[in-house]
Amino acid sequence: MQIFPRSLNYLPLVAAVGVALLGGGVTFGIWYYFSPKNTQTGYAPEQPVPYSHKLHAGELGIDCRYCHANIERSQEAMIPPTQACMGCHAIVKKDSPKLAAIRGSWAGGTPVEWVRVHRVADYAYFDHSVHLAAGVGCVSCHGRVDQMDVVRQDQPLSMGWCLECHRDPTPNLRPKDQITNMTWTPTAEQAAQFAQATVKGPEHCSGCHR
Amino acid sequence: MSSEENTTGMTRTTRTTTDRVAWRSLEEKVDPSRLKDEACGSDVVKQHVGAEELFQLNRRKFLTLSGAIGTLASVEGCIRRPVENILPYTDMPEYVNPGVPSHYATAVSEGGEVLGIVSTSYEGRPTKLEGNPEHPTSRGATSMWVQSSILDLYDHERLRGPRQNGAPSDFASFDKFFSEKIATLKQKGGAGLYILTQPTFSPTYVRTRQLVVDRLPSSRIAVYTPVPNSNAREAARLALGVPAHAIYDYSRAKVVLALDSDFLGTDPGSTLSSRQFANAREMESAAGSMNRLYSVEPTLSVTGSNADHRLRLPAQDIARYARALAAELTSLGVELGQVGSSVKGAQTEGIPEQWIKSVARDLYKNRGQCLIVAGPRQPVAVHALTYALNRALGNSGKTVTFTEPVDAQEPENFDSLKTLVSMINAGRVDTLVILGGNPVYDAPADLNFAEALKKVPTSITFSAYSDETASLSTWQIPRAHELESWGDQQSTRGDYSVQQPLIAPLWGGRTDAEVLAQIAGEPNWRAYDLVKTTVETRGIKGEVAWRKLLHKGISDTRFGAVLGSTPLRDAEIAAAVQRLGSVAPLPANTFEAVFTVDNKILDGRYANNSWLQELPDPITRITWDNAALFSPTTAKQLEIKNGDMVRIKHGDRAIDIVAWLQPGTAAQSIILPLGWGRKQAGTVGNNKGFNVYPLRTLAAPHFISGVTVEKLNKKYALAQTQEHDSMEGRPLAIDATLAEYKNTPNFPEYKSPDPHQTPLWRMQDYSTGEQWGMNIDLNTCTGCGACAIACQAENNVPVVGKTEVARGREMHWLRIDRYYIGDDADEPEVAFQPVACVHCETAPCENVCPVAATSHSPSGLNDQAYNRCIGTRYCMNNCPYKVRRFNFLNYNQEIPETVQMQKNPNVTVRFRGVIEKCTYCVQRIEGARINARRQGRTEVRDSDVDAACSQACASGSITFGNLNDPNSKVARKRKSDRSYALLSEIGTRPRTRFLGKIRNPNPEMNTVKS
Amino acid sequence: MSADAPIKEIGETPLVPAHVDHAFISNEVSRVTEQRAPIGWWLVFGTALIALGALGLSVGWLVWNGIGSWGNNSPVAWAWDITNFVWWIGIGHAGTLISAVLFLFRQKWRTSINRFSEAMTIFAVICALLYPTIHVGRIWLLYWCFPIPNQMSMWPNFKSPLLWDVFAVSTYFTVSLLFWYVGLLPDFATLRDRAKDVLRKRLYGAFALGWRGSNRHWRNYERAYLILAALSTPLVLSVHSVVSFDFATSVMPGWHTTIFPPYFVAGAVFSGFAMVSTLMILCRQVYGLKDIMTMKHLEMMNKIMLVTGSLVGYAYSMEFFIAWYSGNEYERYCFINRATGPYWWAYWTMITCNVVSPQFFWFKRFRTSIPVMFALSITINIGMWFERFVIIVTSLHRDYLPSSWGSFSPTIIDIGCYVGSIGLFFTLFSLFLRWIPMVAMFEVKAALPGAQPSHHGAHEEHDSHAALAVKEA
Amino acid sequence: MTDVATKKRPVVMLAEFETPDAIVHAAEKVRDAGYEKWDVHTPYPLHGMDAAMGLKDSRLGWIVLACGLTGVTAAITMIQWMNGIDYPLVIGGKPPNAIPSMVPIMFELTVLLSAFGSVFGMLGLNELPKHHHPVFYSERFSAASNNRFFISIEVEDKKFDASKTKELLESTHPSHLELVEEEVA
Repeated sequence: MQIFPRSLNYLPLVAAVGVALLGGGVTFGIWYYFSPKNTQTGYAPEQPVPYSHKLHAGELGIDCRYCHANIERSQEAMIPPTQACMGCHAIVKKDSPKLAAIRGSWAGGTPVEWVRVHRVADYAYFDHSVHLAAGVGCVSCHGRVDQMDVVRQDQPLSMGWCLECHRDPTPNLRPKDQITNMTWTPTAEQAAQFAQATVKGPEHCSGCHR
Repeated sequence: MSSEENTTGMTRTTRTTTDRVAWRSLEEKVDPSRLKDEACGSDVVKQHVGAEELFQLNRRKFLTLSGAIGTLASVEGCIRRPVENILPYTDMPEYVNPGVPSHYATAVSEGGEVLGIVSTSYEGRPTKLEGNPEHPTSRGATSMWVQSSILDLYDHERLRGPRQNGAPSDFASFDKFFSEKIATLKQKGGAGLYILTQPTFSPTYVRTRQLVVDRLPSSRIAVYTPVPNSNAREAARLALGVPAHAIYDYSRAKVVLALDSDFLGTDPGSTLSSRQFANAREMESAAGSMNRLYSVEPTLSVTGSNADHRLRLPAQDIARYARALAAELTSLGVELGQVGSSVKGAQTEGIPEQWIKSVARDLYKNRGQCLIVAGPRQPVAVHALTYALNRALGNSGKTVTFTEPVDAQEPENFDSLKTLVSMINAGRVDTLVILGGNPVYDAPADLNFAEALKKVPTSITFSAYSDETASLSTWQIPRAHELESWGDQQSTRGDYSVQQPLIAPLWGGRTDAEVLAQIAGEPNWRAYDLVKTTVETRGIKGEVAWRKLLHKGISDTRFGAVLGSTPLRDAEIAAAVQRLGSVAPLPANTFEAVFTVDNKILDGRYANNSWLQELPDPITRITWDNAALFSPTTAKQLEIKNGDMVRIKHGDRAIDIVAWLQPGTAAQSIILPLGWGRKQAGTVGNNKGFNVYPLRTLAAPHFISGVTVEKLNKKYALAQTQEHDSMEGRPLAIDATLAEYKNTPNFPEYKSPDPHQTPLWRMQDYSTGEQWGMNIDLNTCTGCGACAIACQAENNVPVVGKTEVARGREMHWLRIDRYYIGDDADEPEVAFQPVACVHCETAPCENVCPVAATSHSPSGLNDQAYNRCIGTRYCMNNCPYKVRRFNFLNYNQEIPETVQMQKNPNVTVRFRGVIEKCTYCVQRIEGARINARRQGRTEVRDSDVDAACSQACASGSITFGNLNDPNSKVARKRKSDRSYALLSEIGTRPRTRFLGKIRNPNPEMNTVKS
Repeated sequence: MSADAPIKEIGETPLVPAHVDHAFISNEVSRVTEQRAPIGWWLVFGTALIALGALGLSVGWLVWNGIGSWGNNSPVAWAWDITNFVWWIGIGHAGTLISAVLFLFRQKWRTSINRFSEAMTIFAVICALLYPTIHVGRIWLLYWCFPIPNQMSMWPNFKSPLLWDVFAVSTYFTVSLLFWYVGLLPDFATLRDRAKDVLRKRLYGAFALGWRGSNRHWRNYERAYLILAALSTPLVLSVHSVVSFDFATSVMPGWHTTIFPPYFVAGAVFSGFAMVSTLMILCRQVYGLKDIMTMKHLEMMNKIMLVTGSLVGYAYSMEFFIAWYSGNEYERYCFINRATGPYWWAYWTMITCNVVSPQFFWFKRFRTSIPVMFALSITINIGMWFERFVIIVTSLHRDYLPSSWGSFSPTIIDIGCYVGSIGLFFTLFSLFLRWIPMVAMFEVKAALPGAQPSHHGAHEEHDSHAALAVKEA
Repeated sequence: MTDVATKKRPVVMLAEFETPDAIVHAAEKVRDAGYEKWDVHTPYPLHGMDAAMGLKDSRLGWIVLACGLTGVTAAITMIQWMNGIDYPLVIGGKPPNAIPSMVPIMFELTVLLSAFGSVFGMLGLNELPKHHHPVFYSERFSAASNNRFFISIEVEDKKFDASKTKELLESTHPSHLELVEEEVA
């Protein structure tokens, strides 16, 4: 006797197409949504103090190293001490309500609780100073901070992303005196010269994981 | 300090402390209120958070995988990291460079000697101690005790503030009480005030104590430590007429005779002794010469296990041997004067003749370049006799000399304690101030100190812990750790160092000098002022000189006169030797109990130090316990097996302890290591091992004859890290006699042949760049274990506890294999072999890892990426050296807040389920590489890097460096004909190579055995 | 050669009794899935479920607390986990072997046992797969073993035998499953057509994929079956060879042995057949299928066990001899230690069970006695477990450096994981017996006397398999 | 089955036989009569039936071969690229792209894809799954999976002629003969 309707004969076709679509969808979904590119970049938490890099670094043109003073000597970028803020704001905008937290911190000796934006896993030992020494500019990893009112993570900071540059740093190399320059672009001969550069990041495990 | 559990909270509070420290260690005046809650931005507890994060990360992944995957949005949300705060300084102290360690020179008094050290601090958080290369007592090396003292500093179980009658109190109320007390006592000129202190090397301490003596003349001072070096000191007093330290120079001694002395192990100054001994033992080539060590001792000590000839003798017979030897020497024409007559007719029963004749001849042949040294256990007369012999053998000024001690007034150890107790019992003590020490636990049992202490109306104990003694006293006050307080130290050689605090006292705490100054009524009683004054009184004036002293960690000038030329008082020595009389040999089937300082926790002061607890005993390889050591034959007679409980009786005193068969133990001696069975040491130290102090009396604090042994039918499980003692005839720790070496300089290659077969594939090219490698010279390695602890401190190696060790899961990256050679269970030859990852160029472990978690770096390192490891343990199986360790459980789950502060921020703390192993201290290598880049150099200099183990090694047996640098130590050592690769026949091409051990037996003595 | 020649192939007595015809086969086999399950089934199923529960608990505990909940340690980093893995994989070899190799060798008698030996294979492999999965320290990262693109841009290490395992075992599982299902198609059709109620009809119908016994289908079908057989034969050999590489490619004494691949395969066949006959005897008794699974079949199995058992014994003696002959002190010690060291009892259990016990099968009396062969088949499986235990634990516990020698003792979790896997196996197997024809009906029918047309040039194509084989060649 | 409401249309003529010999003879007759859209249904494969029906050899082998080659190529490219080109790591001092260690996986993937080829290829050639088929309208057809043998000639066949075909089949002495009809909406 006939058990199934004729329409069921289309099952194989439907199944094939369905599986293909579903599989593709899931793969893409994971590929996109689970990748640091999606989960990490664009992270821009609210900070206790509405500090604007756009204003300070961009419009006022303060060099990064004025506040992140340690960066050429240490692995830490060093979030500046309240002291650094007060250096100017003891005179400039000394009563601005936006700076209440800063003044409070200075008076009470309590640290400002900044929210961490850029974070690599604790088992990855990133060192700012050595990257600067190699001639990698701030902008390569942090993006146009000078245009950010609120600091936002610009790059995935994933291992794959690190490796790209470690394998071929050339596009990110620049003269040492242009490290903090957000708008620097290589001239033709500079590009050529950096193409010859022998500097190369480690690709072996212990280069970053200890 | 808050005890928030969440990571950020923990981080913050921890940072607070460390930050205050950074401040304190740089600036003198400190105002805690102003510094309150400051913190810096660096990841101070990075590695710990690392572990936490690793864990969370994994758990998150785990959930995402196992649990049904929700909407993408929510998944996204759950992958978003939790908010983490950064707390920068408000007002950043000068010189602090977050993320970059700073180094401070200071000194610690360890046992009977001072060691100059340099600390590594991150934002003022000391994480590691190294020897100060400038300092003659350490020369850059350290001992296991210095290495582990950093853990003691952070011990979260330390006394956290003053306590009155057990109830928490505070410094304010104590100071109030104390000042009033002092005032009342002052009226009586200090009558009724007794101060019980420790032997000291601190001039400031001596100075302040003198103030007390001057201002409260009727007060009394007692000194007690359970295992003092006082016999040597008394002997010097007797021989020279003035108190003095006997100073030995092993590097200039061709022949050394150690009489019950463990100068390479637990004796004072073993760090320096080891280095000197190694210098005289090191063989550049077969052409060179090396020293010879005779050891006469009841128990197999570290020194004995390194001896070329070793004689097992009960401790009480050592004196007999010394006299017999002296007699033999006189007959050889050594001029002993009156002493000579006093040693006549020495009984030689039970002492092999050649041990008298041949040894005497050997010493005689090497007049002026030999050395006889007696151990702290031996009576004054024996020490005096050795002084006389050394003098007569023309060693004075060459291998031996005397120096003036810092504390010339130090009262005799046991006598002063005895007097104190009798005074207490006589009701003459109103106030007892105890500065350190733990007499309730370790005072001679017959003094019954605990009872006495209870009788004292007011007892004030300054102690690091609320231990047996502190808990019985009216007031318990935190005693500052050496690393967190100002102080000064003067080595036996007279090198003067100032101790600067590396961190503010974690829980307040006073130094001994501060207390004494308070008692003396000094207005400026703060340690800093006291030390500054002392320094000035010592002629180091002005800020510049002061800074220089701090910076260098040692004074330019030496203090304390050298008494080399002072004539010995033969009459007194002779009299003493006469008094000693001739001890009759132990009658058959009777035993003597020998109280030895434990090889790890000494007299018990390190009982709460988990690193030392877990470090296997250098000889027995037992962890977390002590045991009564029997000679195997004796044990057989008594039908005692390993792990049997025995009762050891002397008179009406008895202790129960587990028995252990220890090859090399004198037949009639039972070895009882002190310092165990603590009841109030802390969670780590409590109830570990067995307390043998109850058997120890004033009359015989070092050894007693006439003890009886009774086997109880109870068992006790001991945890060993090495259960098999024989090399099974395999070429592992390869050794040869000097003669054999001279015949076949490359003897190791014969025993452990290298196939030199080229593999089927094209080998990696390691001919350029830095290529790291290591040599371990088995000839100078004493097996002390400092390297193992140094490694633990540097690399955040977890402690797993006794049960896990018993299951074979210890985590030590660097272990020291100890093998017994020879078939006589009572007369073993010993070979030590430190083994860590040997970084094979063709590493078997790498091939088998399915996820490539372990692979090779261009500079020849066998990298292990913990965060890539999934834990198949395949590499562990396939490692012929078994140096890979697996986190079977989460051994880092509960790291106390303060202990986190010790962790090295440059090393990940490993989560459960991952493999870890020696990395050649890759964090140091990479640090040096980064540093070089900063300075615009492309290559790392050999001198830039040293591994933790080789840096700590006192005997310089471990050399580490760049093999491609022809001038590097490591490259030069590599050229030695003794160099061989362990298990080379497998073709692993290890980067760590060993140098064969040489034994130097006296050709006259037919056997190395007794 | 006459049409019933195939039956004469083995022995003088026919493989199946005369009264057996097509309908009989259909009824006999199908009724098992149609009638209510006998009490014996419920007993097995119930116990199996309990054991399965134990597995759940043990694995849960293990994953939560870490590998430390097992007795593993240094130096014995692998113990029961991998022992069980290899044991199950070994057992999982008989199925494919019977269906593929015996098929190619045209062993007619395989027809009545291949179906459920294949089932056994699949379930055994499932149990085996359990262990590599749970034995890793961080199970949630296991997917790193597969070449999946990721943000780390890290790839697996294809040099690792463990990774070869991942591919070999999963391939083996997939292929066995396909093979099995292909074989099931016509029988599902039979069940479909016999089914009374609609649900059964639709269910079996769905699985039968509309099979209608069309000869145009049979043509491709038989070709597919032949190719699968031809593929599975090298595959089945490769799988256990690769498993043996886990050991053979290492540097450990007692592991680094060139004899391993063939010796492992022989062992696998050995244990596989033992397990098959254990199960066969059970089903036979429980369902009274004596006419389909005849004594003849059992005897054949026993003969194979005798052969493979002796092969294994030969391998044991050879590796011992070579260890001595090589003069390599580590290798030599390892083997002496196996026989005389702390784990001597494991070694001698292995020898007794694997080498001595099969020798009984020299005698027809034992070969044909149900109790004896049942006892022996179980003994052999115990022995094969010990073989793996000996290879893994006793090799590891004393390797190169005496300083790191140790010992191993299992924990309750170890035991739970082992017993539990047996529960898993029998749960799956009893479900199979209940719902799926345990004998390949169409194959048996094809092999019955008079099943094939008599006149048609049988001399060159005396059966379809031969025909196909000829075409292949 | 026969319902007044629904219209019916003949789809296939079904002849039933009891013995293998009978159906082989019958099949030969039908073959010689030159029918194309016809088939034989048996509970198990009958030897010589391919010849009897005049069927050509199966093309499955080629499909499998293609899949197998894909497998081996995929394996070697994948491993070479991942370990040798994209992220070469020094493992055990060996060249990252060493071939020998790749052989096992090359083999496994070959077998895997071949197996897929043979199974899905077979289903494809047989146009399975096809759960609905005219022959299933016949009540007796269920015996085809048990112990009966059928010949089915489809009405679509251009040589099909109700009476002639009936004659032809009857001449083969079937045990039963029926014209299967299907409902049409």
